[in-house]
Amino acid sequence: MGLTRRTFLKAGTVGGSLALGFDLHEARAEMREFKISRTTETRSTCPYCAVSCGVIIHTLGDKAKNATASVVHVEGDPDHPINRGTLCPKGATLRDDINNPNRLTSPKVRRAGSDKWEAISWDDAIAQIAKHIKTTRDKCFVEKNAKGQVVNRNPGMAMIGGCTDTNEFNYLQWKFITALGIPYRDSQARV
Amino acid sequence: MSVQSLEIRRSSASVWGSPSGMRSVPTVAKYIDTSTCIGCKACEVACQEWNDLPPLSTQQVGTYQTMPTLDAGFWNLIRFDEREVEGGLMWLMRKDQCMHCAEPGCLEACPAPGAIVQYANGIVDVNQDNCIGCGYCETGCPFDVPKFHAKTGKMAKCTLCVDRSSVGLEPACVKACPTGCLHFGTKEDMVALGSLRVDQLKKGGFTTAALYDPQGVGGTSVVTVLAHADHPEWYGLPRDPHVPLGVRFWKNILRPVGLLAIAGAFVAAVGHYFNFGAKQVQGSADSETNLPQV
Amino acid sequence: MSAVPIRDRALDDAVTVARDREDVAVGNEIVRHRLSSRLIHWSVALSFFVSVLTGMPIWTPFFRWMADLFGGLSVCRFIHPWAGIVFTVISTVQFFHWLGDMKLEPNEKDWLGPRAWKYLKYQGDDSEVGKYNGGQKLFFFAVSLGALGLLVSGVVMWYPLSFSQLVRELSILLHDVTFILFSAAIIWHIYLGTAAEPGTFGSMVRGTVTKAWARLHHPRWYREVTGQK
Amino acid sequence: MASLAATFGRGAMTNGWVDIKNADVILAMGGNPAENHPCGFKWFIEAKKTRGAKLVAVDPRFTRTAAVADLYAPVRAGSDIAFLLGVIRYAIETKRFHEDYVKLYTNASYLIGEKYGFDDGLFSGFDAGKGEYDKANWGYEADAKSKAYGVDPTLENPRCVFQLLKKHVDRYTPETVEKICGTPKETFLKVCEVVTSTGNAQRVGTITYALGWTQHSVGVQIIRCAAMLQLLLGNVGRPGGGVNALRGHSNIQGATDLAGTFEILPGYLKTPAGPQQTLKDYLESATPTTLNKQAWASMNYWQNYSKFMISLLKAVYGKNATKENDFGYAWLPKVDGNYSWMYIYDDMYRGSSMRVGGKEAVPEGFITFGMNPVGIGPNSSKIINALSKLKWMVVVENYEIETATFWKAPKEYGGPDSSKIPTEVFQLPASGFAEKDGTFTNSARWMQWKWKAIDPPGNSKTDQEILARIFLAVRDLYKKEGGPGADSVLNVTWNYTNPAAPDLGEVLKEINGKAITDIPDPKDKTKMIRTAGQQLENFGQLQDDGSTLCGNWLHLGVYTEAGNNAQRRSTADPTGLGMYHNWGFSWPANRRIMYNRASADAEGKAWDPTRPGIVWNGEKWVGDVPDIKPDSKPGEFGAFIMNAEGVARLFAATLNDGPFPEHYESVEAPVENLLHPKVTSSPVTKKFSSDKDVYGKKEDFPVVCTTYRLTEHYHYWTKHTNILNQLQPGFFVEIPVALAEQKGIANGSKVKVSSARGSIEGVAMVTKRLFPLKINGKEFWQIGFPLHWGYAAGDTGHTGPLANFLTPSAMDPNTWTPEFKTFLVKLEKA
Repeated sequence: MGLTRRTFLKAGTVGGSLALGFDLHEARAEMREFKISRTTETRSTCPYCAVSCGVIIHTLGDKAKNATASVVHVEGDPDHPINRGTLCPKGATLRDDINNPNRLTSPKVRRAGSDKWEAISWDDAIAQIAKHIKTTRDKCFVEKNAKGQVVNRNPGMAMIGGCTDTNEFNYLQWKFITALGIPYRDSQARV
Repeated sequence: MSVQSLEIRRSSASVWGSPSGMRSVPTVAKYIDTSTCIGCKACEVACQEWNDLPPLSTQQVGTYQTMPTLDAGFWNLIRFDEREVEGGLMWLMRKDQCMHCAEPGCLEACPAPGAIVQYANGIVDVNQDNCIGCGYCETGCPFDVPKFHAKTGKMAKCTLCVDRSSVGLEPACVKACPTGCLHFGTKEDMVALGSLRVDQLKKGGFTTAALYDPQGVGGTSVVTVLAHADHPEWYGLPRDPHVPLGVRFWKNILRPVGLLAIAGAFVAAVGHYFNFGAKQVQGSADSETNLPQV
Repeated sequence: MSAVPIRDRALDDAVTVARDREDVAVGNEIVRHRLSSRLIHWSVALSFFVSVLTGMPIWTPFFRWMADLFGGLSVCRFIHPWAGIVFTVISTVQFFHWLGDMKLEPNEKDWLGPRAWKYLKYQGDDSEVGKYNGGQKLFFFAVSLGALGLLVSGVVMWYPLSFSQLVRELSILLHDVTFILFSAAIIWHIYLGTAAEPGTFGSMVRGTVTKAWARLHHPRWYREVTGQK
Repeated sequence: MASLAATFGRGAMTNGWVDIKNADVILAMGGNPAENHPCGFKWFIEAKKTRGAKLVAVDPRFTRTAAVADLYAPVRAGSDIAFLLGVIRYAIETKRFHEDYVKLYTNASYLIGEKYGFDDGLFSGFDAGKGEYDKANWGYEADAKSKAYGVDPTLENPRCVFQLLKKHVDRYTPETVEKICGTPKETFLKVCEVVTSTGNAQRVGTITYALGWTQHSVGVQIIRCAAMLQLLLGNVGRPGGGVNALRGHSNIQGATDLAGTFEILPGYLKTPAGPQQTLKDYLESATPTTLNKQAWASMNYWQNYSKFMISLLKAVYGKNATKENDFGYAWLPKVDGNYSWMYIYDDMYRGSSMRVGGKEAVPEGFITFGMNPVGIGPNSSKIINALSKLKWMVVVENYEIETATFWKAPKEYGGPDSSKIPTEVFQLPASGFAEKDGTFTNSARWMQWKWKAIDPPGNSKTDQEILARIFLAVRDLYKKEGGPGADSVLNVTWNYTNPAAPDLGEVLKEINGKAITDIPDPKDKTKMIRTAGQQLENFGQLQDDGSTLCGNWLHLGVYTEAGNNAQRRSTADPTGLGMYHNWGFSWPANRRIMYNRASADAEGKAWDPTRPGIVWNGEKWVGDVPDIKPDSKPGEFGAFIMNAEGVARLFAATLNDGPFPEHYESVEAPVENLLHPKVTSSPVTKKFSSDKDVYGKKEDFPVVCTTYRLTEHYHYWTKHTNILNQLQPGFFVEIPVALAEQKGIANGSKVKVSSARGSIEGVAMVTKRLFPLKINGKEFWQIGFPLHWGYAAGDTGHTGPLANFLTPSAMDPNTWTPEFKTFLVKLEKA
């Protein structure tokens, strides 16, 4: 282990005072270093309310091949015209949202009548969901309504979401909904 | 912080004082405008996030205030107060934290050399390496700020983000504050800003508005705009804070007098010996017959 | 009390006797402090000095060097209150141990004043001084009271947040004043017990004093122990 | 946002967050911006500090906003219309309105047909059987000669909108307002005075609101009041003015712009319905006819509808969309009736749905991306029971939420035993905001790109990958097996470089749109305004012949040949008004203040030269991106280009509950309607009739209750985050001091709150910030509680009752938004 400035100062204190009896100018060990001086900064947008504050996410490492990034700090983007670096308590704690131990990390399924989750692989989950969609759509599809008008809708399914996801996701979601003909759809905009 | 980068103006329990004066740096200060604080607590958690202080466990007991007082792991607390005055309702909120006094009672009371330092820019900081956790600073502080951390056995409080300000950044709480009721800059600028706001408030009907910068502790590096400065206690602030008399007497009078007294006792004993010598038993102790007559 | 006959036995009979008895003459010596008394005294002394040496560097950086005897100021901060507790506990034992011998007699009251000065100038009339003179008795009560003061104020300083600001400030002052007086007194206690009055120190080491010493310093006690006039 | 669209033409926040600093008066009502939008609220404070602006807070509770306001007025929850119509009456009575503006830019002078009327709480044309109005009764009076609409520029004709409005609001005297709202008359008059101080050219005021207005059975009409008031005061279109809807989710605006709700397609095009069998039918019914006032023409921007729609069809169906097949119009699903939020769960729960006279299937499968209906409610118990009838459900989330675990909801919520629930639930872990790039659109319509900071944790995936993989798997099944409506599935384009995880930059390019073939310049056919493959730059380049594709016409300009404009980060603000044109991209057309033509007078000069929106320099409009044809002379077009009239509507015949707002009580009302006891609640509000839809009477549930968010928490997510739990550890009920004393409730003790739907328990927060209000002489109590808790809180232990267990299935007749903000409860010691 190398002798850092900090430990050097400490060692100096003890040595000095033992040697001299007492020491007049106690060594001042360096306090916390500025902890984000070499982190990687990524500009992002707070995911909570619609003020859309700019945030800067500080991740460990400089993106070198051998460094694994993790979020060590989140701070407001001082350039952002709206928040000018400020954040509310939710925005100020985004690090704890990103690094939250309660985040879901693997797909799970709860089977009919069961009282617990079971693990499932992504491939199986996707395949089973696709099968469900196909079965439901095939069964419920309304090509023509009671008046004989072509409506091409699939009332067997409902789909909601998107208000905390990107515009691009929302657009893809709308295409998905259009492809499957889902009429029952809504978003947080309503509620 | 080494003297090279941030001179130390005062240091606790320092025999000869600390070397400073080579550089001229402005005193920095934090400005708190209670009249535009919405009590959102962003400052509370921005502080915790920057300083890597883990969340504490709290319970809802019928108030928006996170906890009753500051904590060694919670250096920044919004105090809430609902108050009805002359039929009008006020919901007062004030950011409670270390005031960074120009004459810090904590530093005065601190017995550990270099455990509490005042940097040339006015920031008062607990140097964790030197702190011995005696808690004298709790008695020295007129604002009830420093707290004992059970895990480290040391005292902890707001550092005015000295690690940020020493590289030219505002403290984490100030940066976060959504409404801008917090500001950071030189003390001079913050006092000017405060006066401006106080004038605005006075014009707006708050005739008793004033800037809280108590001179009893030499002024503070945290200046607070109070719309009702005639009642600082509504905000949880002492009316006329000063370094406790007991602490002053103790450090400035009792301690030197005591030192002299002890030294005096020693000198007196030596003097006595030179003057009177020992009270010797005369003759041979073995012989009863030789016992001196008394 | 009567003299124990000199037996033709081990070298240091007095020390053996002094293990469990005092106020007895053994040969040319008188046992002044039996082993338990000495152990108590030295325990008090030891805990006191630990307290002092750990407390002084906290009191003022002038004595900061003392902290290094224990491994630093933080260690002092840890040891000091515990040493103080030990000191108080043994002081309490000591108090009751010696309380019987320490009854102040009416004529000893002037030890608070001119009598003490006369004593220090070796001009006092000591003929009626028993095992302990008035000064010693007053010292005894003073240190006992001091120990109590240090304890009470020390506890407050140990747990400052459990007490009001006023109590905290008063405690700091009380602790300081007590400690200063205590220290000054101890310096004289040591001085009188060693350099100023040769032969005294032995009473706390061997447990014995010479008869001559006893007759000089504590004539009445000497008479009581030896049965002599 | 239906009310803003009905009034101004577009349903979004008119100005911007920073622009609020330009206001002289800010009315914060129907929202608590200090609590819910603290970082936006800084511009309120900035206005106070730098301009001496007056902040007026009107709220049932003394809120965090009220704490720093210059003036606070209490109002009974659900009585906002009476309050605001009272302010409008005051403005008209005292002539404290901006008359020039009103004449120029509103339909105040338009004459209304004889069929319009209002009597005893009902507008004309009410069909009691259907519970609906026939809006045809509310039309303008056509001028036979000019074929335009009749106007009276003097505003004196008794049938003109202004006179009708004056008559309509005449009942809302300060005394009546006090009786209905509980606002003391003096306080109310102070509010009136401050708010109407901006009814002139020199001063500007803004109104901010949020869900405190939206979530009522009369929500749209409350907002209409604000929009009308701002028109009267001449505050719309001007810097520092507008009606600013403060939205609550990071991309709720974007989700709406991109057709998050059933009734719209991207860019607020209408979802086709059964009767519109061909593209021609559809375009005819959707494209409004231009209504010309004598003085000037309306741009009627919606006349370009066919370009927007056909470009959208080209984006969805690509090469498969041809002129011959109506650009694939037939593949689009058509709706019949209502499929919105509460109908989803009602149909699901009841298991039946009638559509144009025929029985149709109801949802047996359900997908939710980042939404939590059990928490969101209303009437959580009904939603839990509805989900219990599903065959399958997919929940894509960051955290385990109440909806994903509805099958193990605590028994008190009345769901079936898990063994009796057949639903197969898939819980898929999604990425958080920091783990993907892409744009969010904020409340002020700013589209801002964000960059990815880290990979999603563990085995979680980005939402776009999850969606794409499901889509591709389903498409493969249709390719292999075929099936009904297979064409709809197979013809949708998905030609991204990586179809299983589309690059969001590519998607944004598609949303912006491009030229499919060369597009000649109509003025000079030898020149091309775009060559094949080039990104489009503005609306004007859109074509209706299939030569352009565009995923959302409204977003046009966000990703041009110049690059991704949502990534722009210039802090330049040459106007000093906080517009920041080179920061991100603001729809429409990077315009920062909508309807900014109204910021200038008839000649094109700024009403207030210190705060110009746009001004006419003799050749073109300069300043903000003009909300008018850039080179159209003053007087050529009306200021509200999205309205067929070219002006904003004080009288709006498009809404389902009346052309003017009228005070109606909430569905669960504590009192009879003072103005017309026979019509207490809105006659056209919709209630539901399942056994789970029960409504409380004022005799059993005498206390008015409201729900809200706290600044320390976000919806139902952050109870998973301990650092925020530390700031607000659990559920509580805010109770006025006097009510607590009456009930013997101590601060911090447990209380029970019950509505007709159920009851929940929580810690009492006894506070001076709530107080009794005198309604028509009688004292009424209001209480409230925050909504952030539920039974899913990970390992934090910070669970709590579902606030929406108590809220009713009642809703606004225009937006079908539930009435979360006013319902009846009773309060007891627990």
